[in-house]
Amino acid sequence: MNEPLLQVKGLKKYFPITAGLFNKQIGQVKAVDDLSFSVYKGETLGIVGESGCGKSTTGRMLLRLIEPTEGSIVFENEEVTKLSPQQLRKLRRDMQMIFQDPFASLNPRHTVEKILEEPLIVHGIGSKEERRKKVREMLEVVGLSSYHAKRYPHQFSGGQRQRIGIARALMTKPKLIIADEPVSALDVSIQAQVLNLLEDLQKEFGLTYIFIAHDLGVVRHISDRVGVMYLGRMVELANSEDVYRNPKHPYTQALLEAVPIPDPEYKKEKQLLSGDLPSPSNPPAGCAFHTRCQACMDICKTTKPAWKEVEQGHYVACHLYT
Amino acid sequence: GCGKSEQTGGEKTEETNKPTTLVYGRGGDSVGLDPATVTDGESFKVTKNIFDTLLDYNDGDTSIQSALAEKWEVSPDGLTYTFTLRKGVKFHDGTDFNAEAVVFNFERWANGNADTFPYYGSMFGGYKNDEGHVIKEVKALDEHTVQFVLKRPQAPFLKNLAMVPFAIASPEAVKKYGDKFGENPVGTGPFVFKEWKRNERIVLEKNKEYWLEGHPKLDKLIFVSIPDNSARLNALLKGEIDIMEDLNPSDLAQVEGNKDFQVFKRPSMNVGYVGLTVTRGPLGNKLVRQALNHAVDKQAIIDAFYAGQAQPAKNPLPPSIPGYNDAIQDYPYDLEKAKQLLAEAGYPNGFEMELWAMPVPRPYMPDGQKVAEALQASFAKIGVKAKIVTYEWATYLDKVAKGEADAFLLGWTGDNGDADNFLYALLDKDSIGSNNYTYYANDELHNILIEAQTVSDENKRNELYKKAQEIIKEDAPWIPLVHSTPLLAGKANIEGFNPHPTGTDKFTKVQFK
Amino acid sequence: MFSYTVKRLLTVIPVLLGMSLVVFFMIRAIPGNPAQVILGQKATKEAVEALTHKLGLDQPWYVQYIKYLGGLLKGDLGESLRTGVAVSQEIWPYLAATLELSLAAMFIAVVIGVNAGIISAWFQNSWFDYVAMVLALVGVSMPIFWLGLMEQWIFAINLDWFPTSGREDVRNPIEPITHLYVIDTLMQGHTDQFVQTLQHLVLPSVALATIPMAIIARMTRSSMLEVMKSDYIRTARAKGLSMFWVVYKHSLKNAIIPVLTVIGLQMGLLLGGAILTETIFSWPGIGRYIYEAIGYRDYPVIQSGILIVSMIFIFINLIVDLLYAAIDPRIKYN
Amino acid sequence: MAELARNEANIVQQEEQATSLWKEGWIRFRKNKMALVGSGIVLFFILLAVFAPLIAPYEMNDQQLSMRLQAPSKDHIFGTDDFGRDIFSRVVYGARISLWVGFFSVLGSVVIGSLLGIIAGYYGRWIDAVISRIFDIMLAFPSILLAIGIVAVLGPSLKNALIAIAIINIPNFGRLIRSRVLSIKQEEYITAAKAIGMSDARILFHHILPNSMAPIIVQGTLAIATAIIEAAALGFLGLGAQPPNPEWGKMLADSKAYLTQAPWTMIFPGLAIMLTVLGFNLMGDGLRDALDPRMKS
Amino acid sequence: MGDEAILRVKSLKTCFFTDEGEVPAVDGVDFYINKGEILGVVGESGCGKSVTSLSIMGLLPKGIGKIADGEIWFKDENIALASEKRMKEIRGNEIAMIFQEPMTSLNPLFTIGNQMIEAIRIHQNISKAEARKRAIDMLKLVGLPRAEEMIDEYPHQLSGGMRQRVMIAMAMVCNPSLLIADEPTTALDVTIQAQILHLMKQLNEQFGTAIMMITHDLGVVAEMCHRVVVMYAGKIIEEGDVQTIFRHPKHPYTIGLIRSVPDIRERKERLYSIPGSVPKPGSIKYGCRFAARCEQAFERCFSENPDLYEVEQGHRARCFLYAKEEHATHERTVTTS
Ligand SMILES: Nc1ncnc2c1ncn2[C@@H]1O[C@H](COP(=O)(O)OP(=O)(O)OP(=O)(O)O)[C@@H](O)[C@H]1O
Ligand SMILES: Nc1ncnc2c1ncn2[C@@H]1O[C@H](COP(=O)(O)OP(=O)(O)OP(=O)(O)O)[C@@H](O)[C@H]1O
Ligand SMILES: [Mg+2]
Ligand SMILES: [Mg+2]
Repeated sequence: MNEPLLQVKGLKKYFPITAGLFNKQIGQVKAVDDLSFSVYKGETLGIVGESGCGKSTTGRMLLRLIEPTEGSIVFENEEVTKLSPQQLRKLRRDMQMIFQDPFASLNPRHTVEKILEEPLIVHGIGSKEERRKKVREMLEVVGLSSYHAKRYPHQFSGGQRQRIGIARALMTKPKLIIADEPVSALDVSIQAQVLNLLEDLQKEFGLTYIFIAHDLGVVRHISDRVGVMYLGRMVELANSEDVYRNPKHPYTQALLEAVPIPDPEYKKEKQLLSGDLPSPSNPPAGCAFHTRCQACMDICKTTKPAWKEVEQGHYVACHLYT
Repeated sequence: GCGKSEQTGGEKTEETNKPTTLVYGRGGDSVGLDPATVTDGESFKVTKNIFDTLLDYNDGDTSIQSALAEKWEVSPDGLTYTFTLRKGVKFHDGTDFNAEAVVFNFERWANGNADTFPYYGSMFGGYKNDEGHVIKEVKALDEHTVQFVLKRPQAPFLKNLAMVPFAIASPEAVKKYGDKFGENPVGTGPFVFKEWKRNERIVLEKNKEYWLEGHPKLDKLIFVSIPDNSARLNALLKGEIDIMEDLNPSDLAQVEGNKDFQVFKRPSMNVGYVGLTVTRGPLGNKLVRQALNHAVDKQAIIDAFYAGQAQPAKNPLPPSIPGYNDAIQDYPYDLEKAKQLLAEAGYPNGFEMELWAMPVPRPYMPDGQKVAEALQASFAKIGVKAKIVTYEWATYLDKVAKGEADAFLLGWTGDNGDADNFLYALLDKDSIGSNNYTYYANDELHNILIEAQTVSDENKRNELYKKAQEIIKEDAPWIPLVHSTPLLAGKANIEGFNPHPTGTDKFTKVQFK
Repeated sequence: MFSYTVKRLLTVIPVLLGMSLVVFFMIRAIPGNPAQVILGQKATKEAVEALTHKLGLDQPWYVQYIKYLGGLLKGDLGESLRTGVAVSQEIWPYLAATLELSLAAMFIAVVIGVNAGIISAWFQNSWFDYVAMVLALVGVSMPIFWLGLMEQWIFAINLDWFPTSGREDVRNPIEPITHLYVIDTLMQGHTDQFVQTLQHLVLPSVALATIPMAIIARMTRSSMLEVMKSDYIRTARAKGLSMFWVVYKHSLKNAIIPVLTVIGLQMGLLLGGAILTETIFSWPGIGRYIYEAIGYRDYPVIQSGILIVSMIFIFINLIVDLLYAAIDPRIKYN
Repeated sequence: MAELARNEANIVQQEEQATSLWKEGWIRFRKNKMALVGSGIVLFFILLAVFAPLIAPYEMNDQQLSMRLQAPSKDHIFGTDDFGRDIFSRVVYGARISLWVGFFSVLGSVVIGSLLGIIAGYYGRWIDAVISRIFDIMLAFPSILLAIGIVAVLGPSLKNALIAIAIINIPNFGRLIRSRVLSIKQEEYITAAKAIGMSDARILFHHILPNSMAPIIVQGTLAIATAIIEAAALGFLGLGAQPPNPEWGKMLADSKAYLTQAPWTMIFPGLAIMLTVLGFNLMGDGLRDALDPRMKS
Repeated sequence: MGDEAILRVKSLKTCFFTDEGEVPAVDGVDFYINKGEILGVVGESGCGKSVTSLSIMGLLPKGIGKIADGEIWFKDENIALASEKRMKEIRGNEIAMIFQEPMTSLNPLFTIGNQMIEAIRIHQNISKAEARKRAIDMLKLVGLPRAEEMIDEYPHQLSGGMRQRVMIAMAMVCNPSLLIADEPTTALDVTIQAQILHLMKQLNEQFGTAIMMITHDLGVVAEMCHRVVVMYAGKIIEEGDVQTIFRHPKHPYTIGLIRSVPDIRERKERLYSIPGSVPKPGSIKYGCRFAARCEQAFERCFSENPDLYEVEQGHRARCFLYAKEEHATHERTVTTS
């Protein structure tokens, strides 16, 4: 791997829970709690985890769409958390986002052309003619036709819309794209199309992806490295092969076992996780996973496990590996 | 609890089987029931029946007859009035009516001020220590004789005494209730106060001890408030009430055509007029005002909006009042003449002005807006474009008094049947800011009116007033419109109800057939 | 729940304060001197001045306002300028009259409106639905003062089924206890008067009920349709529940929540907004009381009247909110 | 391979025209029978208003005192009023007044209400608190009393009635827009707009406002209906249009006294109010179904 | 096999009345479920899975959709023609159903107990107390802790997984012979999904309840089901037992579907993807509905409607490649990678 494009250290987001007349804070949701990782140029970093574990929050914090509570985000040697609004807007040329919901993320009253042109207008790129040309080119790039430009989002199918979303993210030729569950709303056959498209684009434009998803198969397919999150923390981060073949954290193991395999002959013994996900507003003390962990030890109940590199490039936060 | 009774026709006594409760429907509630403290007609209508005055008006006009005072004498210089009081009269609380009681009442009023006893001040020239206070002293000569000594003669003194505000209240009750006397009125009148439910009804019951033998005829008199004229008529038609006042002239035919009901006509003692504010624009020009006078077809208006129940006015006071100048010829309805006058005044193409319309119905103006619309159409014919403007009543009076209106509709109902109560109150320059809304000021007129106030010779006075009317006619600060006959409607079987020109009626003799 | 109520009531304070300020200035911006109005057209200047002074109307506005507020804090709503009676004492009969009328109207509106809405939703696109919804639309389009007059014309005058106006038969007056005559007459056991009271209530309350009824019917219908599309209704049906149960148990309880809001809102509107109906039917209610007080420039009555009506309005909304919590276990006010 | 991926999406292609949500809404609206009836009624009254001089058989203010209170006949199909004026002509001209008041008062409320609503919704914090409180205060008033109060201050006239109606409806629009802004702010496409570095102002004017239009139009249409009734109510109380203007509410008030004798003086103006209002309500309902299916409530 | 069938759907056609007219969402569907069997119904979104299940339950939204044609034989009764009264008896009692969204499938305003007891007492004439006991037992059976307390709680107090268990408990409470599960785990996290699937399988084995398992997740099918029907655009395009379908899929769509799923066991170089997207119902008038996306489509596919051809015993595919006459010419073997 080469140098990191993005470095995240100690990133936290606590949402206040407010109530009452004066919006008094009565608690907090620890949506993201102390996250550290790096993303290298040209790679795809997958982030998986069950719903509510803080994946989206993380993605949005990187772009400062949500202000982090704490921590540092360094993008190309620039501290993102300290940028002024002006600088931030410039940053957003280089860092873009693709959203989960292809229905909600496009303004229903704008034509595709307008949607795609807007990033260019906002950043003052090109004349009107040039921008229009670029829009048409980009449409072809994502597998649509230029005659789609005049249509409105609701006239497209989900897969096509997701292509529009991808095209919008690409308009400013960003370096990093954060894709927040870009395929989970799509049907399997369409999902494959979009995944392929993302891979093609990565090759063509040398993009770096942070790919957020809860589908372990998809993440495995697209990622070079994979981070597994649980209740606002990252519990394991390694090469995709390592994570899937040799999961270290008991949660990762359980997660992988829980995934149904589309092969009727593949019978495996499952150790089912018991119980539900605890609430992030009231996470268990110590290791957040200890309530459901079969290898739970006494220390797990009291002490947070450290984030450690247990093998070359394989990070785990678990007391089993100390 | 309440007496249960049959639904319609009111309570009926067993033997005669005729109703003895009369429900009188009117437009609003009373303010208070101490007649000396209030100024509104709705209060007087009730107090008139709870209290008596020393003298009273005769039925149908404003001449004087005896009431609590049986006889009276006036000294030749017109300064001393001696009254012999009726004997054996008791207040409703059982205390005796006597000379002391009369003195007590007059003392009470004279010691008040414009706020507490407004009418006293305005009718008798002020209060105890005021310069203009007419009454020097009120003395009880004996148990049943009272003497009034005046500082100077006052022509309408006796008429004043007959006014409802100067009704004699029970001294004991006044002392007992103090400020609350207005809610617990005690007098000597034909009816005893029973209950008052604000904005709904006031219930009076028969005074069994009433001094007029065999009266009152009714057992119960109920005043109810139904603000809307049509609603009130409906209530009458449905038998919910027995008499209603302020019958819309437009409903006259309907009531007359129904044999179960009769119409009562109140003799006219009012005037409805268009005021022409002489300080405003073209209206400052006498010729313009005369032109407008020529442009109004009074009879047509009367036919349309008074159901014919009014007579066209040519003077500011109604004919029934002594001093009325019948010799005066009204400006004829003559559009050509009007145009000619306008041209003479320098407005050959007319002009624009506002015409203010009263928002509330009054006997002299049952529907100001409609009269205004009719006038508007008339004025348009001589090129005067009138824009109809209206305000909520309090605002209307306020603004009109400030001289903000060009032409405006208004009217006046006499209080005591005296010419002074019309001419001085409405058109003298002293009254600017109060009831002279046109800001008309004529010194000659002023001198005449002031003189008339002090002259006690009836004929001399009348001559003065006739002269005054000529001046007013010529200067034309008004377009006198009508002297209307206020209409009431009631059940056909009502007897003895003779509406009084002052607008307050005594129900002593009223009964069902 | 209690603390929520208290908090909600606290938030009402700035609103009421703001309202008192608005009313205070608005009515003083209306031309016309109360003293003049009280004394009438014929009053002398001196009398007017004297009364103005006595009423304290010649004091600077802030003095008047602060005095008024001070009074309010002590629970003193002031005295009517016109009658001199304490507003707090005078207002109840009017308020009761309006309450009785509004409650009667609301009763009609809710019973008919909710059921019409339910049946319309249940038999969506049936003729009943169609007719009911057209009627409801006509209902919301109805100028009620016109409706009131038409009712009077047809049912009181021509058919003579009901009295034209008022609350009671003046010849057989009701002895007020609570001033809610339905209750009073029942308490006294005067059946004839009770019947009379109801007869008087019919026309005005039907007129008043029209719009809320229409709105409630429409709201119930759309809310029911929404609910009936929901997954849990499908579940209920999949359990084998009959349509009746599904509609009246499962759907209604869910659908009623937005309807409650409307009911609360409409009830509030009826309380202060029935002026026209009250005028037409000579109903001695609070709306007319305040309206007439405007005519008399009876400042304390206007101020306190509006404040009280608004407080009730706010209070009803609070009750509605609390009802939500009673119906919907997901809502916890704490 | 890459080429294949790119063309995959195009394989099933229906040749569709570009249709915006507006156009789709229009198509839905056209299919809605009730809405069409409503629009028909509204159009009918608009035509009446525009061509009043051609349609009305008489001058609306032409007094013929000899022809007072004539029952409907061939000459006067709605009869005459107490000035002998032709009621039909007056009802026709009355459409001008009612539509004028309805439209412009709502326009006023919409402009001011939206402005306040946007400011409150977009900037939030204390500005929102202040504006929302003002709305609360206005809404806590019984609206008819507030209108009466405003007219009492300004003086009764059609213009002032219009102003009063506009004022009392401001909080409704303000709240509507505020809540729309708040909910649109949460939409993912706004996040997307922020993510491409768009400024707040641009987001407001290019995304939030256009997406708030539909409910404004729907609410506006329905508000015209209410405003017409409110204007008639004020007219009925004598606080609106002044004579001789043939405002419908005022016509009702003027002929209230003739209810038993000449009911036609009441029936027709009342029907005119009801029909116009019904028209706007039908149209508003249709627009809601067509433009803003989410807003159904 | 047919003799054991508990449910047999024959050329079911269900239409919706839309702006474009009457649109068939389900168009001639045939399948059966045997006693105690788990039948998987897979297909992409909008292909008519839910509509099929609602048709069986007689729960199509009234006035919006209706069964236009076909028979639904449950045991020995054509319930497509059954009266509403009869259907009420069947629903929840003999055929039970659970839905996709555990979050919204329980009435939020009633307690769990209330809703369960209601379900019991509709079909069984027992007292409230007894019903309550049954409900608690059932909750325990589906592995809910604290069943006694939970029965008095409201749905919002439970997590998604717990609610889905409640749904299952409610469905199973009358011991139905058929359970229709419409995507019962789609809304759940994988770890929870695994628990629920496990539970269902257990119940199936324990009570012999036949399950119609609707899903779009091939993994779930492979793990749970005995037999599979694959739906596409309102039609069944392939049917067979689970081994056969996954090992030897015949229809190009099934093949594509299976190949386009990323596998967690190993990384494929590039995913296979079916071009284009699912057609709107009613938009294709002639020919095979998959033809436009099919790489092997030939002329006939665009003009004629293929039948469900029997490929081998119990394995049928709706593709002209397997039409009996032409079977030889278009022989083709497919392997999943
Ligand atoms: N604006 C917010 N205010 C309060 N809490 C929030 C907010 N946004 C997210 N959360 C909470 O933070 C936690 C993490 O949310 P997040 O959306 O990042 O999860 P996620 O991993 O993306 O889940 P999913 O897979 O459902 O998208 C959740 O518990 C959520 O409830
Ligand atoms: N209420 C309805 N009105 C109109 N069309 C409907 C309705 N419900 C379903 N449809 C149509 O029927 C078709 C099949 O829908 P269905 O819900 O059965 O799909 P599904 O296979 O269950 O998809 P999903 O996986 O998304 O649940 C869809 O194309 C849809 O357009
Ligand atoms: Mg997320
Ligand atoms: Mg489905």
